[in-house]
Amino acid sequence: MSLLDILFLGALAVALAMALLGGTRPAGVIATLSYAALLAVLALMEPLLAQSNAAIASSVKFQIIGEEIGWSMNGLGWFFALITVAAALFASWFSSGQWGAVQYDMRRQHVLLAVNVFAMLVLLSSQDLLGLFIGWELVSWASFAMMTQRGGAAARAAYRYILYALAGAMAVLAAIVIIRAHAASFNFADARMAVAALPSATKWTVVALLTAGFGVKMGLLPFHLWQAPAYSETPGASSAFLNAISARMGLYALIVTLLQVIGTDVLTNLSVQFIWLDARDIIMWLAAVTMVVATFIALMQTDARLLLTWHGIGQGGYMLLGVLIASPLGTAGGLMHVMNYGIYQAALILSVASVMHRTGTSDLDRLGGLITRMPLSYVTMLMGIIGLAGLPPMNGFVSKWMIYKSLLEGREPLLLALAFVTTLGTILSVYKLIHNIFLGQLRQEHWEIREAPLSMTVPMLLLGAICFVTGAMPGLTLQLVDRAQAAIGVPLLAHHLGGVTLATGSLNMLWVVGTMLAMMGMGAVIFYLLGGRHRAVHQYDNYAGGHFLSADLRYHFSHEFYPGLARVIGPWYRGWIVRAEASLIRLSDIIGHAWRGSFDAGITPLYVMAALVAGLLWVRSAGGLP
Amino acid sequence: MTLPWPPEFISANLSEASLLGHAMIAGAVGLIVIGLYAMVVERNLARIILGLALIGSGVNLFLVAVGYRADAAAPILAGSMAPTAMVDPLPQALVLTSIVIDVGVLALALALAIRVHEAFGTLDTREVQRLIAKAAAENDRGSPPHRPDQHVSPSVARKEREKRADIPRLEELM
Amino acid sequence: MSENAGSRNPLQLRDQPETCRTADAEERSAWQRVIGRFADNCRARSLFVLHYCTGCGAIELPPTITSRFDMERVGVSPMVTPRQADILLITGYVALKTLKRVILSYEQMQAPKYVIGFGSCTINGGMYWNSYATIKQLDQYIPTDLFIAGCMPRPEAVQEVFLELMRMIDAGKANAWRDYYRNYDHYLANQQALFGPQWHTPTDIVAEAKHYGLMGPGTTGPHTRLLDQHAEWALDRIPEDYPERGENERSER
Amino acid sequence: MTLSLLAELIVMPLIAFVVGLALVLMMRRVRARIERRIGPPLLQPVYDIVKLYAKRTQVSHGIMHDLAIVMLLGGITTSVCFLPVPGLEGLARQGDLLTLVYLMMVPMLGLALGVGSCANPNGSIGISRALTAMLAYDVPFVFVVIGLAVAYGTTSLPEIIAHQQSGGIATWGAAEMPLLAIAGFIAMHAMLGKEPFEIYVAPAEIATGPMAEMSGKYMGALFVMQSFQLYTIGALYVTMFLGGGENWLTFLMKLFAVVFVSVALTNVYGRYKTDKVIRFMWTWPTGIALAGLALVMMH
Amino acid sequence: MARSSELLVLPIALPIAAAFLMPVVANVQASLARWLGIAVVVAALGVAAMLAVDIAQSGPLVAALGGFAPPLGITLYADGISITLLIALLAGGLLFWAASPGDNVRSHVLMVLLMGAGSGLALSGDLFNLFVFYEITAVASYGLVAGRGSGAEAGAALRYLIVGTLGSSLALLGIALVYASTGTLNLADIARLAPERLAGVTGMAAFLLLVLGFGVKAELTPVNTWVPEVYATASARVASLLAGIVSKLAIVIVMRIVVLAFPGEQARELLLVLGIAGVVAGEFAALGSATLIQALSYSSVSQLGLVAIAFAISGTAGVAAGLALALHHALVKPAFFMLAANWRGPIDGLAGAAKATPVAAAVFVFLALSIVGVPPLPGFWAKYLLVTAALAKASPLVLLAIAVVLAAVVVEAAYMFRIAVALYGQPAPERSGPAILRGDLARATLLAAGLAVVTLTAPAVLDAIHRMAAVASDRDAYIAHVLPERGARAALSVSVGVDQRTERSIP
Repeated sequence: MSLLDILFLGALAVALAMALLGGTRPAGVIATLSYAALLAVLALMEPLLAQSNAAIASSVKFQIIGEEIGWSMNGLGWFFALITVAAALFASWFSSGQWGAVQYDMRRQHVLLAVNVFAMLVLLSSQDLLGLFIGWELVSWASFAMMTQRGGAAARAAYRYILYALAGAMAVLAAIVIIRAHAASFNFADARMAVAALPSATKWTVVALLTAGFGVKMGLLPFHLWQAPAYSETPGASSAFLNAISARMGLYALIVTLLQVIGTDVLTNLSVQFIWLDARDIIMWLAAVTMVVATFIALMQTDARLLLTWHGIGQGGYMLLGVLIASPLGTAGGLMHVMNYGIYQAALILSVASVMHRTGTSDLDRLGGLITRMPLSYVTMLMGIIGLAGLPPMNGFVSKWMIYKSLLEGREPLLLALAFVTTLGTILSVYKLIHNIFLGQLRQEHWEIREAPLSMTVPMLLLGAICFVTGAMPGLTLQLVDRAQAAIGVPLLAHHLGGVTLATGSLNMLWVVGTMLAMMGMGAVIFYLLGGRHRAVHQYDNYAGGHFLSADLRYHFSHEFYPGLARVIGPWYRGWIVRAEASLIRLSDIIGHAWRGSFDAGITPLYVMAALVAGLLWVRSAGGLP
Repeated sequence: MTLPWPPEFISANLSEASLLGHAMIAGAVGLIVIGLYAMVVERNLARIILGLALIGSGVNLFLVAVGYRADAAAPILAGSMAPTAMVDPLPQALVLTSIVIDVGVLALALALAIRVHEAFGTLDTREVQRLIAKAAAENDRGSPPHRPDQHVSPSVARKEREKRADIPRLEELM
Repeated sequence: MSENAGSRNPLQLRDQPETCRTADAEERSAWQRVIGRFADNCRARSLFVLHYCTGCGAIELPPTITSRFDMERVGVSPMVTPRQADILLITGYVALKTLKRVILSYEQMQAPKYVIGFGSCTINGGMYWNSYATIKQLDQYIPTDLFIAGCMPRPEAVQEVFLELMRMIDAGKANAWRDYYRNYDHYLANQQALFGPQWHTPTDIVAEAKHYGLMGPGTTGPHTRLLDQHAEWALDRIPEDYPERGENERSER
Repeated sequence: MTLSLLAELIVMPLIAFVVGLALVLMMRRVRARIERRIGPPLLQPVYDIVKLYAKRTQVSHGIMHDLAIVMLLGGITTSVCFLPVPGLEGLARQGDLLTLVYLMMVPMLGLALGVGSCANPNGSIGISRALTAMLAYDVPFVFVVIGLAVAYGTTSLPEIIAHQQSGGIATWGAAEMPLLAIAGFIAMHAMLGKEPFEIYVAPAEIATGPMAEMSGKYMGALFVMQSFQLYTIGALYVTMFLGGGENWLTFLMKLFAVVFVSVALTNVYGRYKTDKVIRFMWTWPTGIALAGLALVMMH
Repeated sequence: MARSSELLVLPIALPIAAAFLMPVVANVQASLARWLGIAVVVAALGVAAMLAVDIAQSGPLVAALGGFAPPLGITLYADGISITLLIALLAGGLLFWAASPGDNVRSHVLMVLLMGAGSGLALSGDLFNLFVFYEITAVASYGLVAGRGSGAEAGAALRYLIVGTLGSSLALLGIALVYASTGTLNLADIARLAPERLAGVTGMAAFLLLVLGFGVKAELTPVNTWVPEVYATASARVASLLAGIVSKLAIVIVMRIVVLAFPGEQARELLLVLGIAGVVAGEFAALGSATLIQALSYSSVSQLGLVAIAFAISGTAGVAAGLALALHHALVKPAFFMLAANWRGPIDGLAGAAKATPVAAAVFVFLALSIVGVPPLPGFWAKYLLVTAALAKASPLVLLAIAVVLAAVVVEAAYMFRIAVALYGQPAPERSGPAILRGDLARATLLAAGLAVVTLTAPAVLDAIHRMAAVASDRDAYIAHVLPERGARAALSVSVGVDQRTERSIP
């Protein structure tokens, strides 16, 4: 029984335990401890993976229609598994106290979380294409179950998701079957050899199918429409889990297929004539466009959860960019961003969840001023948004910096510019987020709100703290990334605790963060020690051009927060993809109606006559006989 | 394009083209076409059943024609002597079977038609279809008609569905 | 051209500010006195003016500021919010409605703050002396450091007043703002006489006086007690009957 | 090495503050001269700051309001530390141009948070405009930075300076990449937040926007920040395009020259609306920067 | 070893004989007649089981009726597929016995008749015999659809009858053409002669007629128009039998005809086109269906379209895929109909069903997951086999078929999970979710459990299917089994014929 078996069994055991105990009070604590135990198992796997760079195999395997399916986890899967289990840990910690107590379906949430973890672990330990596909479908349906649990709008969003996911899965299936038709087995190695020998048109097909199929889960344009509503309609803790890691399964699968099975050399050799682009460039551009578009859609959202989930889509683009550059720096940056993103996004979602827990809404136009009531949630969100915006000293900055550097080294200035513009858009939208929720005027109905209980704030703050620590000491994360990089087969990136040293400009976060802290200390000295005492005043003691402010007067600038920008870029929000989707649905509706109308036994003789005439004509012409 | 006449198998089987052979084939095809035509254009179930009968007769005639040989005798074995050339006996056996089946089926059809007329007071196939759908809908525990979209345009159907709130509608869901 | 508001203020008869008040904690140590002196020096050389253009007097300010007289060369520059400003310059008649805003703006300014009444209207009502809608003496409602007489005063006069104010600040004599804290009850009484017993602003002057050690004998009184019944500044309480918007106007005589 | 870096941590902000005060003075004097005035006295920036700090009453709108000031001062001084100046470039080697670009956004975020917690809609509107303006001017600026990084093959600021100083004026960034230098100058000018890009302050309209609720030492800290900001932006431009400083004299000369041109230009403009700012920034400077980038890529 | 060929006739003869006997017996004692019918079917099932063991051990069985050696007499032929379908038919008949004890004996007779004729369809090795059994099956099913003879039932049955009889007339015409071309009706003999005689225009015309004829029961487009009306009107058990099993018998006949008599590419292309049309028509029509039963009817059409596509792919892989799809559908669709019988009315009205009967909703979701094709459920393996089989024959039409199949999965999920979402929705406040009959739920649960068992034993099941398909797709072996003395000659002529055929088919 290998460690991987223990991991699988552990995940299943959690699901079982939650099915039995999920409704009881200590369920959240039990789940949290179990995930901690799973994390420990993962930690035990690390030395094994580091020693031999080999995969840890599971002893479960079976044969079907001549194919052998087995599971083994390599460094890449291990890296993602680490994030998965950690995300589950924090999600169940968050729900272990008051938050879970007020949910009416906490047992189901616990079970589904465990099932999701199990499905993801299965996917992350796939060692061949068929196993990858099976794991992929498991993950898709598990997250469908998770998203749909609330019914109503959530069910609607989940339904949309599953259609997209299934369409993607079918594309993937087609690609896998094509590869299998040319390869000796489903093994990645065999598949790689087979792909290299394929004719160029088939290669294009395979690449397109795989990118589209797995891209659906990542929310790659134009398959992104499902993601934001689906993730944001899920209850808080589960939503944090989904946001942190679920969409990254698509990235994992893309890394496995594009980098390991197909290989960047094949991708770069697939060139399009006349536009100087190859397959890799096209996917990278797709990623970059996803990044920009999703971020600027996020900018226009008026719901905190939607805003964050739209950002999730955009951030996926960064990761894909970094990974596809396929240099040590790029892959390290991309993979590191997966982890960093998971941390700060979970913190942000949990923070919004605690705000929702107290206020009952996440509508950005109906909140404000909560900083005085929920300071800890505010601090979490502050750390989170600094990470999301990619500003120092949080971890998001380091991974983004590495991706930028790798884009520079790969001489992709336009992609880099798009990445920068995305960051700018992110800063704008996260400020809107924190401003509209926590800053500004406190509404009268939120006067008596209290901070969320410790069971919620502690995991949140811990995530925020991790965000800061891994920002100041990126070497910690980079060590984990090493395992994944080794598994992909990319040369390892030389790094130290503070960052990386490169000939073309280095980054030492220890000094950057140290300087920031020192300078802020100096700022604190200048501010607090010099000058007169300050006194906090009531929020209505505010300069409003001589106007008297009062509770019934909304004096919080929140709706349409960026009017100037909206005037310029507003006309670009045409909703082309939404409309394309809607017309597709209309079309299928009309076709369906027509077909249903055609099912009338009274018309059958006519059909038969037509079929006979057409068939006989076809028989004659195709038969080639006189 | 040349007409496929006479068919390949006929020219193979009919050693010399006989008028009767041609007439039988033409008659069979004619009967089938007339029957099909009747089934396509008629809406009265009785007439449709008649069309069905015509097709059946046409097919039977065709079967007989398949076994026909212009210069052969009937396949009757008198004693131990066999005629030198016989009409193929098998199709005739088949036709007998087929006729029996046809009779049974047509009887069943007419019986059902009578039952339909008793129940609905009409034999118009479209009317019958409508009444069947209505009856099936009423069967569904008095719920509203379950095929609103069979008789109205898609947009009207959609609007009807939109009236029922809180149930995921297709266009909303996708 | 300029007059010291102190001699005109009936309050001065009751309360002699320079002699009777207890020294602040900072003023006891020599180091603090040095710092205070340096600060006064800088205060005098850097004056941000909020010109509250209530009437026609505003027309005299552009020449004062621009190249002819260039107030910036002595460190005077315009500012747009009371939070940033040192000087509240009331340029003309003050209607009742305007007075509410004037008081609010004044209370939102950071001490040390100075008020200059510009033109006759602020001194005695000027040509509006018999209007039912204007106040006659600005310093009944907010303490005024200096007045500029005339209708209109010339830019030279404005300049002169600024220079005079700078001299006073440098000498530590421009202390009318302290009077507002120390005799808040009196000012509030005058304000309430105009606007009714429910009158209040969002600024909690008494708490401010307590916080900064500016309490005086007249800071609290019957009128501030009245205030406690109507105004709720506490951050953590929902006021049961917080005034609706426009209630101030409705309570006006 | 650590010791010298720590020394830099102390020295660089001090120098920057003093130089920054001088730059503020120059800015106000230049403006006065163009308006045919005399302008403020020599120590006016100091008087202003001291006066603001010496206010007896200080209005705070909560802890975040205070912390934001700390964040703002800390952020701007951190970027000062990561800007190489003659003799002091140890810290600059711990980060690079990209780091600096991001560090320069930290004070903006700090200001935004502080203004937000004031609950003053004028402030929020101002911040909304300021962030929008940032999005506007950072687009051409990003192209400039990328072009520079591609051209020099490095993002290390000391390396960039060394490269520029290798062949006199001919190897200055401005000489080698004039298009990028022009675009960079416009972007840098916008970063200063002066006319015509000062819609987010708009005193008569939204009461100085972000500063509306800033009083006393809060305002004083903003004055301090302004001096740092002038220094940072000027020095960054000098580093990027004017060969940095061979020594302190030339460095300061270049720095003052750059800021002088910028503040002088300020006086001849009115004010753009927010959407105008974006449209302008995304057309002319961005176009020029793209052309410059294309030239760089072709080399 | 003694083969049990003689037993082959029993599953056909016993029920048919019983069917004629039952009315007589009923005159004496009604309940006795009913029990006689059931007993006969049970006996036939026992015989079928014995046959299955024999076939699994030592290959296909051939029986010549009346002692005439093939090709002269009527032959019965049973291989793995036939016997599987036979067992499915008889077991399904017992499970969905479409007559309740209180019913008139007539409906019992019809059920027994359906069993007998269906067995004939599964076992017959003679083309005309097939036609006869086909007609008897059809008549029995018309009678069952007519049920107790309400107006709607009679109307639906009549409209079904008209389409069905038109179809059988076409099939008979096709048989006549085949006979005219080959001079024989024995499938093995036809197979032997097919490459020479049936490759031409006449042969193709015959194929067209046969496919259209047998396609009525096999729910092939365009002769499947009766499907929604009949399934919505008839009782759920009849619908289960027709959609689940009888349609499989018919489509397997089509497969046999394709494999044995029309091995050329043209016939396969024709079947492929019909299959694609069926998938497209069924899926799209199901997409906006108003009721559950309607959606299931259209889904049945599309599933049989999938089977047709699979059978249109030459070689063992195609047959295996088709067989897997057909058997899967035979297992799943009756269970669906059992649920749908209780969940009538508009789909929107089903809200709260999950709360009322959680097991039923869970079964529904499980079945839906399988029919959509989610690994590791059997439906996935069936579709996987289809796609892999199709991809090996990469012609443009086949590629189109693959695209259609994959797209169909999405559409299928769209309507299936629209229903599932509705089931789990909140019911309107004043009403509770629909209840469900215990018997129906038990049957559905039983089938779902069977599906679960298949899921767990998937490797073994797929192996068995492959073995059966290998036998069924081997034309030469069929000829050799039925016509042992002519086997060698047949093989020779076949190979020559194939050569000629391929040469001719190249344009």
